[in-house]
Amino acid sequence: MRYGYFPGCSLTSSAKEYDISLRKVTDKLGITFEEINDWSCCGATSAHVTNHKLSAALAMRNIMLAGQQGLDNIIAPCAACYNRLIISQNEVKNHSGIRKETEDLLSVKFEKDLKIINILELFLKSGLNKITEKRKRELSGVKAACYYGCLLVRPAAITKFDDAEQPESMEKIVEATGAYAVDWNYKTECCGAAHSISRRDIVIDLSKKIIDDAIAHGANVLVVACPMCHTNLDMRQRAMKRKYPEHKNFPVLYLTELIGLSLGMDEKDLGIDLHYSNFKYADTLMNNSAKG
Amino acid sequence: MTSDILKDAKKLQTSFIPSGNFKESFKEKEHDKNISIQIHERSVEDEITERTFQDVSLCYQCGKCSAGCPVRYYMDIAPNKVVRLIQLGYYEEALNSDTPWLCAGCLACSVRCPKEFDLARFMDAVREIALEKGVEIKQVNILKFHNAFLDQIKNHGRSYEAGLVADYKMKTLDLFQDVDSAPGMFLKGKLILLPHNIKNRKEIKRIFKKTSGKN
Amino acid sequence: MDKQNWEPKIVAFVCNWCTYTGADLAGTSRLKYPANCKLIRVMCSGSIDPVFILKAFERGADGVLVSGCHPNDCHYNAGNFHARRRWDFFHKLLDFIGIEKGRLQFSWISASEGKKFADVITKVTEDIKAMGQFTSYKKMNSEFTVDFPADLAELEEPVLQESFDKETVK
Amino acid sequence: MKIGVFVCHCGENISSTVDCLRVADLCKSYSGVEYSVDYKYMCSDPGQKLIKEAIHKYDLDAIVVGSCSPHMHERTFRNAAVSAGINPFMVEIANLREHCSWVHDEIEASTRKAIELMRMAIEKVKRDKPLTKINVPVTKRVLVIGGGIAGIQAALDTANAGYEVVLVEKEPSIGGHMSQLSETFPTLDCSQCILTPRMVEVHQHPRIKLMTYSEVERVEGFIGNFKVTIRKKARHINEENCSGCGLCITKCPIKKKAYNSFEEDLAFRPAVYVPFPQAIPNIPVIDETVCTYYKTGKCGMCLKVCDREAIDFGQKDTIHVADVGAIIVATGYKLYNIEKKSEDSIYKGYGEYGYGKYRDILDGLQFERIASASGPTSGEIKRPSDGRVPKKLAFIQCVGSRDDSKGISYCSKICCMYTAKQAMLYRHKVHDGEAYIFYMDIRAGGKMYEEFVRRAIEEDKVKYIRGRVSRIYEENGKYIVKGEDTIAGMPVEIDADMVVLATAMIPQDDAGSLARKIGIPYDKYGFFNEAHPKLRPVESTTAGIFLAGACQSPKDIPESVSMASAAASKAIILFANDTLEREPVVAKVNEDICAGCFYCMKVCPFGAVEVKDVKDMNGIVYKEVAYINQGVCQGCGTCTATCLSKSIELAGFNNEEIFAEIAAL
Ligand SMILES: Cc1cc2nc3c(=O)[nH]c(=O)nc-3n(C[C@H](O)[C@H](O)[C@H](O)COP(=O)(O)OP(=O)(O)OC[C@H]3O[C@@H](n4cnc5c(N)ncnc54)[C@H](O)[C@@H]3O)c2cc1C
Ligand SMILES: Cc1cc2nc3c(=O)[nH]c(=O)nc-3n(C[C@H](O)[C@H](O)[C@H](O)COP(=O)(O)OP(=O)(O)OC[C@H]3O[C@@H](n4cnc5c(N)ncnc54)[C@H](O)[C@@H]3O)c2cc1C
Ligand code: SF4
Ligand code: SF4
Ligand code: SF4
Ligand code: SF4
Ligand code: SF4
Ligand code: SF4
Ligand code: SF4
Ligand code: SF4
Repeated sequence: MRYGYFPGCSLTSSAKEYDISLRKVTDKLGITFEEINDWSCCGATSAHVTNHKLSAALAMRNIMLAGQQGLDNIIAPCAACYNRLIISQNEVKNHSGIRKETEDLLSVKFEKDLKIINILELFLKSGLNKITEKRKRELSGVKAACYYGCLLVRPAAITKFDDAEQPESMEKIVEATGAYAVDWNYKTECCGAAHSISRRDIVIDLSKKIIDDAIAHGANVLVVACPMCHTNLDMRQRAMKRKYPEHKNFPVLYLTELIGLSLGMDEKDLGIDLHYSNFKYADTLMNNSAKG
Repeated sequence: MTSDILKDAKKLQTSFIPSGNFKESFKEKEHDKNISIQIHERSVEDEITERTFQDVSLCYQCGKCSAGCPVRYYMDIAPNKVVRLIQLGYYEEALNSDTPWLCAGCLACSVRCPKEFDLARFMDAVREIALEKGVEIKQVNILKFHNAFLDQIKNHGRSYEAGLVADYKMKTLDLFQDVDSAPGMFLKGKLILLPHNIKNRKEIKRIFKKTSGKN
Repeated sequence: MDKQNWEPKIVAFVCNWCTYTGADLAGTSRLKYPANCKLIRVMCSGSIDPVFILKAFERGADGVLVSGCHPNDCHYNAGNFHARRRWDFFHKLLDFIGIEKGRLQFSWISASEGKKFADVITKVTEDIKAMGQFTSYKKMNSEFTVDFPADLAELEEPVLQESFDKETVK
Repeated sequence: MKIGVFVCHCGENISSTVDCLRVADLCKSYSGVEYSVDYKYMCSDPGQKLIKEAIHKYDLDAIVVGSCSPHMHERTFRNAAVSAGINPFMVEIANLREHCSWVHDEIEASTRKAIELMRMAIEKVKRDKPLTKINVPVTKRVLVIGGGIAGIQAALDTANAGYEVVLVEKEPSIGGHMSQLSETFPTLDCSQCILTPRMVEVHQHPRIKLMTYSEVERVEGFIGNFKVTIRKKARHINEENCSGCGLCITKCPIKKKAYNSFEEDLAFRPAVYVPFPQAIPNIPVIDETVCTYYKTGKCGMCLKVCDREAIDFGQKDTIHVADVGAIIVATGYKLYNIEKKSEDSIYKGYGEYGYGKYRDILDGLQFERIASASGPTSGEIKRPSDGRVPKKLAFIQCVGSRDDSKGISYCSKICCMYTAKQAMLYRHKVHDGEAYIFYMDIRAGGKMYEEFVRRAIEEDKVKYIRGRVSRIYEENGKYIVKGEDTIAGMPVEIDADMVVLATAMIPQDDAGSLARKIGIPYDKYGFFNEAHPKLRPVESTTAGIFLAGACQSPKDIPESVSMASAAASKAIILFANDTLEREPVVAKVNEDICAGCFYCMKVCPFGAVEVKDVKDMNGIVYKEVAYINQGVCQGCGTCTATCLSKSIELAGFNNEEIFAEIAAL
């Protein structure tokens, strides 16, 4: 089984740290993958909200390339990419019209059936005990609110890996690192990523509610698995403060970064210093650990 | 207020009474010069069904979609009402609404709909049709953002924030909106200034060209 | 018999509870439809054996109609579903042995649908007329059918034709 | 064989478009036809006389009448034939009126068709065989399965008509769901108060044999002659000795290990218990799964305190057999559970409402218990989590109902009403409380029902909000209910103290397996199917098995009771004769050629096909063949068309007869 890697645009720029930490962590856990050659953008929200054919073609181009490269799986760490790829693939599978159209557009025939997997599936599959075994740092004081966002588990009929309303897979991973996962309400509420730039007002409100609920349920860190979520929840905190003066900065980590920390890696190595909010994550969390 | 109510009453009359057929009555409106959208033989409802593979009449207007929609508070009309307008043939009102543009595509509605109606997909189709019919989009920044984003992909194969933000700001002339993030990103080395061009940009261009044609 | 005067011969297998009664209603309502189709009454459309249809074709029918109760209305609850299922299969078989699908038609007519009965018979008759006489039945592979019991196989071709013709001449 | 042919003019109804004389003449030329005649009114007395005389005079074996539809006068002509000594099934009717003269105008074409129809009938009648009606004896005793209000009513009605009843209830007490209800719409009378007298009446009725804590294991036989096997589960209490003093219950040290299912898990019960104080019979049951004695062999506290020596730890299940002539199924319903039970269940559960993780989100029956004076809170409305009186209550209708994606597509029919009732009860009990009801439509079709709902709104100021709720979650001890008011077009959020879900009424878990055991069909949800949705709503499609109450579809009490009385009267009608006469149109297997594939068994809608052993001369079974129970077979013929080896014939419509009709064309 050869894993393909589709980083997606964000992981090459604004979410570099996600890419960095993912590579570091998987390396340590002995998971290997190959980047898809000459991959292009999945089309993201902008394509499917304005032009469905374009969206299907952009997504399928990458799946096709991976197939040609001899890969069996595609890991898409960005929840939005994951969602676009799996939905487009599903559509092509179920509607011969779209299939034909897209095949014609790309001048190929879709033959290989690649499995698109998200970051949670990757860790669940590769064995949580590996994380537990290789744990170096004590994270028992970490109270994580696992934030799935909207696109990771929906629609469950297509993603087929966790419950759409009360997902638990990220909690399982977080608990494998020795951290504690809190039960909270906004696991799957949308942060409005699609409007991150064009309607910042909306995004700030939505993200604020998410952070507040995490705090209300005793979390001391938000754990995310999507660059868009991270951008909104981390980078927008300054704007949030402007609108809601009582707001206090709150740490937001990528799941891979949390795993990396538990494996004893250095914050800088994991790229955590690239976060917008300047936290000494490891210290803060360790202090909390000390406090219990 | 009063006048609005009267307007609505009038609309009901033209829509319901003369033909008893919503699609027909919409065609009658063709002569109305105030209407900016083109009317095709095929009704908007049929087009949506064709594009989304689902019948609009499935929706029984329970409102569960709107109840759980994260951006509901910012919309001019509730998501379920957009479906209602299409069901009854008020295409103009539906296509002119902000709601489809504000929809963040989060799928909360689709996964909870008791009738298994994929409303997010429906919204995609409404937007597509509105664009194709040349409806004036009120959420202009949202559209401009999408266009800026797609331009990036069209030209480079991937998007990159610096170009995206620059392009978007050119398009919207809103130069100061993101000041609190862009410099920081730049300093942290995350806002890459040069685009990453993929090799096979020709193919991407071709895809864009071929899909840009109206249906 | 010259082609001009050719009238299609159509057999309809109908269930006792719905379609047969629907045909009765067409009668009481004095609706008119062509006289080409003769009904064979069975208790339930579920009991119609594909062999009956092959036999009908073998005996010179140009078309066959099968009609029973609407889904969920079957007097016996599920018979018509069985009929339906058998049909999907049988239609394929017909195709395979070279009988045009339109020669065999299927419909649901309830006891209160006299009008529908008349309409269906009219339509089927027209369809079959348009298809022309069905001559290829002889080619039918006998392995798909069972033999008529001996005395029936030898049953004379309908006497009525000749004698009737004779009488009209007279 | 000598056949007589009779062509009727029906006044001018037939003869105006069919040349009857010519038809009769031509028929004479067909082989086997001994006599052929036309006449103005065959069905009239002189017409029938004509037939009878011809039968005698020409010594006819069979007759064909060309007349109106067999649905009109088949019986008339059969009777005429019988009185002249011919078997009634040696009569065939050619439908010359409804199917010919009335629907065609051309004389030539109609006459031609009439001749063909006659010929088909003549060829068929040649192959007809004399058949005799089937007589089956009737056992005048009825089995009622399920002791809810429907089963109770059915049992009382049949017993009061003078027949014996065996009432089987799987729980330790009869009463069903009605015994759990607080007050009942639309009159708000106390459920227990009206139910208990009936339960007592059942208990004391000399003709009702009550078997609680029992289940039907097997049903064999057919209408009038069922043999049922019943398993009486061990109560571990000797029913004869027990006086119902309840001492064992009060002394049992196990107090909090078992949820009290009568209280919908809102309370606990001891290991030895009666479900509720008014239980009938008032005899406890020991729950082996929690009782200390069964775990450690110790305790035996109940044994010590019972001075009537009624405790019997060694008691075993017993098997009982009863012969009955009719069965009334009244097994009721259960409520949809918002917790996801399993991946492949058709009920997907409501994660967005918290999958039942919040203790103050209740279903309808739980609220009934909380509102009931005999319930865990003695009728005071309190939150299960902290016992506080909720000041804001949200009700959500149609949970699981009308939901293709998570529940079932149908409307549960009663929840609009019980929600209105519950909101009203709440407002009566908590005067400063607010009640909100999220609904999609109000279905209040019934006597005084709409008025009842309006009363909730107008007098009790219950707020109805039209729209389905999308999510419920907890925030600071309140439950945030996110909805949309689709009438106002505005989003709504209610911070409720307690939420009541009007969850769907669905069939009992074992409905499907029970149906298969007793041989009745059920729909895709598990509700038992009626024989005809309008005209035979209380009969199952299996002769002699009747349905009552919510096991057939969601129903309220008035409907369940009317259905029960109707089912009882169907059984009583059956018992009005000592034997049953049935049309002989039934299927029969030719055992010599049956291949034993049992496809017929799979398709028979009535479960009439059984397995029969064929033995050789030494009594050794050498093959299994299909055997059709003539008491059960309804004569649809589905099996005949299914049987690949053509081993089944339907009397009166056998292959030969139909081939003859085809060949005659
Ligand atoms: C919350 C709620 C409130 C309601 N309020 C009202 C109201 O106010 N007014 C009103 O008219 N109606 C009301 N109803 C409806 C009412 O409960 C039903 O109409 C009524 O109980 C149906 O009676 P039943 O006998 O058909 O079924 P049930 O009451 O369900 O009785 C069935 C019986 O059969 C037994 N049984 C099941 N399976 C077997 C088996 N295999 N073998 C032996 N026994 C078996 C069960 O143990 C049970 O005792 C309410 C329902 C609910 C859920
Ligand atoms: C428009 C419409 C459509 C409907 N469609 C459906 C449907 O699709 N499905 C369905 O299930 N139901 C339908 N119904 C309901 C259905 O008509 C009734 O449920 C049913 O007819 C009731 O039957 P009944 O015998 O109680 O009353 P009725 O049909 O009213 O019969 C009462 C009889 O009593 C006679 N009578 C009255 N007073 C006296 C007297 N003093 N002495 C002697 N005789 C008397 C009357 O002449 C009449 O013949 C429909 C009703 C309406 C109005
Ligand atoms: S949830 Fe579904 S059925 Fe309900 S209003 Fe929305 S789209 Fe329509
Ligand atoms: S997909 Fe759009 S309409 Fe649906 S809930 Fe999300 S934002 Fe609202
Ligand atoms: S078992 Fe004994 S103690 Fe218990 S109720 Fe019966 S008589 Fe009383
Ligand atoms: S033996 Fe069992 S039932 Fe009896 S008192 Fe002890 S625990 Fe209770
Ligand atoms: S009765 Fe009312 S609450 Fe119940 S399913 Fe029907 S409409 Fe919904
Ligand atoms: S009165 Fe008739 S139409 Fe109106 S709600 Fe009741 S049943 Fe429906
Ligand atoms: S289908 Fe025919 S061969 Fe098979 S078991 Fe039934 S009767 Fe026998
Ligand atoms: S005729 Fe119908 S009811 Fe009788 S055994 Fe055959 S399938 Fe069953």
